Amino acid sequence: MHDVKTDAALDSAWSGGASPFAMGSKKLGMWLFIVSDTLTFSALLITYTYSRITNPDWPKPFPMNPAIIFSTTMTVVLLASSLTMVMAVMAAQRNDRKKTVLWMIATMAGGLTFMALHLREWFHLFEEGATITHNPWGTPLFGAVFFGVTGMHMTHVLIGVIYLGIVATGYGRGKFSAEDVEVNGLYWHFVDLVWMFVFPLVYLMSVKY
Amino acid sequence: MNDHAHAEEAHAGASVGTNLAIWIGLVAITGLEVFLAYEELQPTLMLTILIGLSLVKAAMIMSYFMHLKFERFSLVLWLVPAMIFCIAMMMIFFFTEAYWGMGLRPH
Amino acid sequence: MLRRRSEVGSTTVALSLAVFLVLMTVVTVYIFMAKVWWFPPAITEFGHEIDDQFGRTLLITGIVFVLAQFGLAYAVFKFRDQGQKATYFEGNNTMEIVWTLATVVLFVGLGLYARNAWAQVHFQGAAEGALPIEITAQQFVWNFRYAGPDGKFGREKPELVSASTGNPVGLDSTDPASKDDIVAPVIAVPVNREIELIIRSQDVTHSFYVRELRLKQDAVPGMEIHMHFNAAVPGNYEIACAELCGLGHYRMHSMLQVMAQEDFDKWVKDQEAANQ
Amino acid sequence: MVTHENGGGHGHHQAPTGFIRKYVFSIDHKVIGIQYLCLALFSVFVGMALSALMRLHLGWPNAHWSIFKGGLMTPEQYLALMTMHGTIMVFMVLTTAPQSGFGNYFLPIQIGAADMAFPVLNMLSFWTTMVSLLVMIAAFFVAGGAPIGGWTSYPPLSALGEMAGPGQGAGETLWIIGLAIFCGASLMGALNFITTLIDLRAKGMTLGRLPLTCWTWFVTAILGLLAFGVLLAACILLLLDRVAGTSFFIPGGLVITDQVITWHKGGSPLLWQHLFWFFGHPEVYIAILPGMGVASHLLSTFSRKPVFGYRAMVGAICGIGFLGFCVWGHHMFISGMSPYSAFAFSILTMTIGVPSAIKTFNWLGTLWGGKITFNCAMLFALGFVSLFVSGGLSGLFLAQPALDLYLHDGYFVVAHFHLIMGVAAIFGMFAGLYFWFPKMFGRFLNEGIGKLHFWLTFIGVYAIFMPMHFLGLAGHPRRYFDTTAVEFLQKLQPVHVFISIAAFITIGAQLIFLFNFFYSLYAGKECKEENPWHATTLEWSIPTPPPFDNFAGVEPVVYHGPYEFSVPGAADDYIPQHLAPNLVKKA
Repeated sequence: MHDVKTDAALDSAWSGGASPFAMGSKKLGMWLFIVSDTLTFSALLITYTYSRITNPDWPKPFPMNPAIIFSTTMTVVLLASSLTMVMAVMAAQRNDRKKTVLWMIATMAGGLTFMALHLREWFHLFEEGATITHNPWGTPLFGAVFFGVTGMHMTHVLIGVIYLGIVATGYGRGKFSAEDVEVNGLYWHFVDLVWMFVFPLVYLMSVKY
Repeated sequence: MNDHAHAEEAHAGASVGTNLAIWIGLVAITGLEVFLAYEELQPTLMLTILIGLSLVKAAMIMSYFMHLKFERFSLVLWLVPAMIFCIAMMMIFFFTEAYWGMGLRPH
Repeated sequence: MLRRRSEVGSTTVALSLAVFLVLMTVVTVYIFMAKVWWFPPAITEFGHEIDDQFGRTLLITGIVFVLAQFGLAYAVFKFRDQGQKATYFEGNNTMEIVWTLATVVLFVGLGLYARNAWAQVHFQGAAEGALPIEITAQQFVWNFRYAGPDGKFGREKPELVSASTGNPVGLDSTDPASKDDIVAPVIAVPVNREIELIIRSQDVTHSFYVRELRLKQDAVPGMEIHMHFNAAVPGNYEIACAELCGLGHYRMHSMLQVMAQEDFDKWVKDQEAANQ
Repeated sequence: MVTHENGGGHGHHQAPTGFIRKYVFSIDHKVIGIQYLCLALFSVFVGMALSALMRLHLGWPNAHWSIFKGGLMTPEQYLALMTMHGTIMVFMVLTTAPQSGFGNYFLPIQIGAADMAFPVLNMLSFWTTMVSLLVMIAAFFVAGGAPIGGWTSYPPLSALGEMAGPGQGAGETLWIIGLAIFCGASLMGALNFITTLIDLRAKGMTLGRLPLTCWTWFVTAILGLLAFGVLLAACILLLLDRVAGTSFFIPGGLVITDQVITWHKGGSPLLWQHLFWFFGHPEVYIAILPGMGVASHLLSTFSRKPVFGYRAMVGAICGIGFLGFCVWGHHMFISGMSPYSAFAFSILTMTIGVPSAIKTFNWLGTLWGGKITFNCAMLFALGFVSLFVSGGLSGLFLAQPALDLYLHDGYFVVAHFHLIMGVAAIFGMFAGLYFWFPKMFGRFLNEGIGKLHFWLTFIGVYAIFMPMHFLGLAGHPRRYFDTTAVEFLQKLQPVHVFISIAAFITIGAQLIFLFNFFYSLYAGKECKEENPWHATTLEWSIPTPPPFDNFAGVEPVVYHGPYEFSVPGAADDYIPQHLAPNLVKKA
């Protein structure tokens, strides 16, 4: 590593004194969290697929009405909340604090609606006799996987709503920056993204014809 | 004080219209998925199609909503492959193992 | 340096370190060569193949071990601080490429070479006409089941398992095929006969391990894992459990008895009589 | 210039004044590093005490000790000691000290940053680790005692609860909860490390000028980020199996002591093994990589030579990290996995020997033609190289599934992993501690006591672990409470006695170290210089001990590679990284 190379090297983004990805540390940190959380969810979904391969009597209990209609609605609601989050981030970048907070409240409302619908769906399943350990249709692992994976996802949604609440309040009062809103947005979109895999794998692959 | 520095550099994102279009696309793909679910396809084929569509959706969310399309490209080169490699390793071996284990079930 | 080390002090430490490394290497190599503690003699053809592959690996790793430790010993002694100036070099690409390629060839080659032995036990099934024996592990005993004259294993039911009343594997007496099944706490096999083991577990993971066969296989609940061997030397060999299975893991012990065909026939008769 | 409002920037935060903010809930990476080191020091002595008890029992299994009625311990107590020894050593010592301890303290300084990227997250990660340690240790004090399932905790033994044995009830549950908390703590730490290294490097600190210590901390953090996420999922699933009655890892039709288990069915015990080892193998490199970094760093510094083949070293570190995710199946050759996967894993595992060999050759190349001083730090670094070779080569046996059929789950494996990821990694830590102690505390560790410590430890560990290879060759299975039930094991008893005696001497040597540590902390020779070792990296450019914000608000600029020793034409035999080229004295 001699000084001959020095000057050319110093111009590159990786030569120190700069963030090479041109993003703040918080944003990079959130991306890294997302990478690791993706692996957690992948492990869960791979466990689901593994269990399904090894249990040929896997039930297919979801009829169009109510399960698929419900879950499709949930998907659209979650996607909509992602869109409102995008709007919030864009507003924050224009430094429009009021609009940002409003869009974030809309996002929280989307998240809460998603959770309400999801819990409604859960209770419906409980009524039919499906719990984490038992279900009337087939291998007991179905309930374990279903409630395990969706429960984990719902925990993320809940954390996301709380996180949104904190950032919205803080941003409204001028304590947080636009970057904080953007980082919060990354988390929220990630929760949405995970659902894009949970929905087809857990629901659509178990449709009752 | 550094908000501005970031804001100038990184926030040449998509317009509201583009984001809305992406959103409509996502909803449309979801609809397609639900439709496919009722087509009684052979499970492996259906799984492949569903996962394929989900990956498209994930790519759309990551590129536009999560802004990855507008970040430095090296971020994509750096982060995503490591993660995908791990997931791929798990899928290759875990699923081989699942099928192998099926062959060893008690009669 | 903080404290100007005297040449003598540096030499003493360098020499001690070099001498220790050489001594440690020599003693280790000696114990490996003298085979003071070693494998018991193998009783299968596969076992001999394993021993040969072990020898090849030992030779290669042994050479690397001796060269590396002696090299380290030489370097610490030869280049100790005697007030000289260190020679400046940052590396040597040719050397890097040479030793990278050399280790790739050596290590991967060794791995590929071992394929044959692995294929014998695991890619190939048992030979035609093998005698099937079912092994059921439970905390902390081994049960061995023979199909009996009809050559069929009878039905088993978990709810019938009762170690205390002498039905450790849960044989279902309503199934005619299970009438003549023999269940024994030790495994007897005829010499020079291909044996197929069907290894299972009732509760937790155990591991079937016979040193002289050079075989070890986990008994996993919910799986039936097949193994095969052909023992050539009569004798009694110990079976130990090799996978932690609970507090009695260390005393989960049984015997493999390799005997002549006529002794085996007699053993089977005795077992049948005892089972009546 | 990019500044960072969230901590890592220069001159942004003030030194705290109160005791609690300064020493307990501190957000200063140096204090957190020392907290991690203290946690590891406590844990290593706990883990060592457990191993002392085990060795006492294994050496003289039938002795009647007047102070212990009815023998020293029961089988379940032995297994509990073994499980907790493994867990505490792997997670609380090998994962915390080299990475979170030294890494926290020196990574920001070596790259020229004032702190980590997320100081509060850093504090949180330490205290979460602390909670996890407390939860795990609590397992000793609940009904049934600590778990007996080993640090790998294979189900169904670990999933069935009390019926599987004592300690498998509340103890095992606490163990899993503790491990899950630890996953969270490690993830926080890992993303902090990666962000810090990417964003907070000082001007001129290109990737090619990173000290190798930083490279290893960086790659280790990436491994942690990817691996702990998977372990977290596995822990959640195992916990569900235990407390919610699910059956992810439990197949149907189990019978335990004549009782049929009807409430579990459909799961696969091998799934846990896959998930666990997908984490578990990278974990091995998490433990050893920082040690490799420290060894490379010290070999270069104390032989006054640049690291031989810096690029090859970086390549080998990355190669080991990458291959670390491709080889987990070699822990499962006899588990009933597909033999075809096993063969693939075997070849990949043999491949990982290549970057390891590159490192060894390059270490020898670094020493070659040098001017070696033998202080304690260097002695431990040299010991590291020797142990790394000895421990690594036995991996070539275990990587071949056919040979593994004989050696698996025996003392050969115990010898292998103790030498390489136990003792070698700990030698890396000792080397780092003797090297950085003066910078951290302003006093030197006593060299005389240190040399005694080194020699007793170095000879001791070889005397403990070399003979274990021979126990393994004789077929001795591991995790055996005693050898009475198996005939061929009884004649191996003298080896156990020898190992136990060697272990006690080695443990005694660690008490000498403990004395040295506290003695030197208060009465050691003072170090007032910035750069007592004449080393090149940035931590030696700041006062001893470093001030709160490391560089006093002045961002350093880096002009040189990390190992510019004995450069021809320079007057001194070292050129610090921050020294402007026009200030380098000509010979």
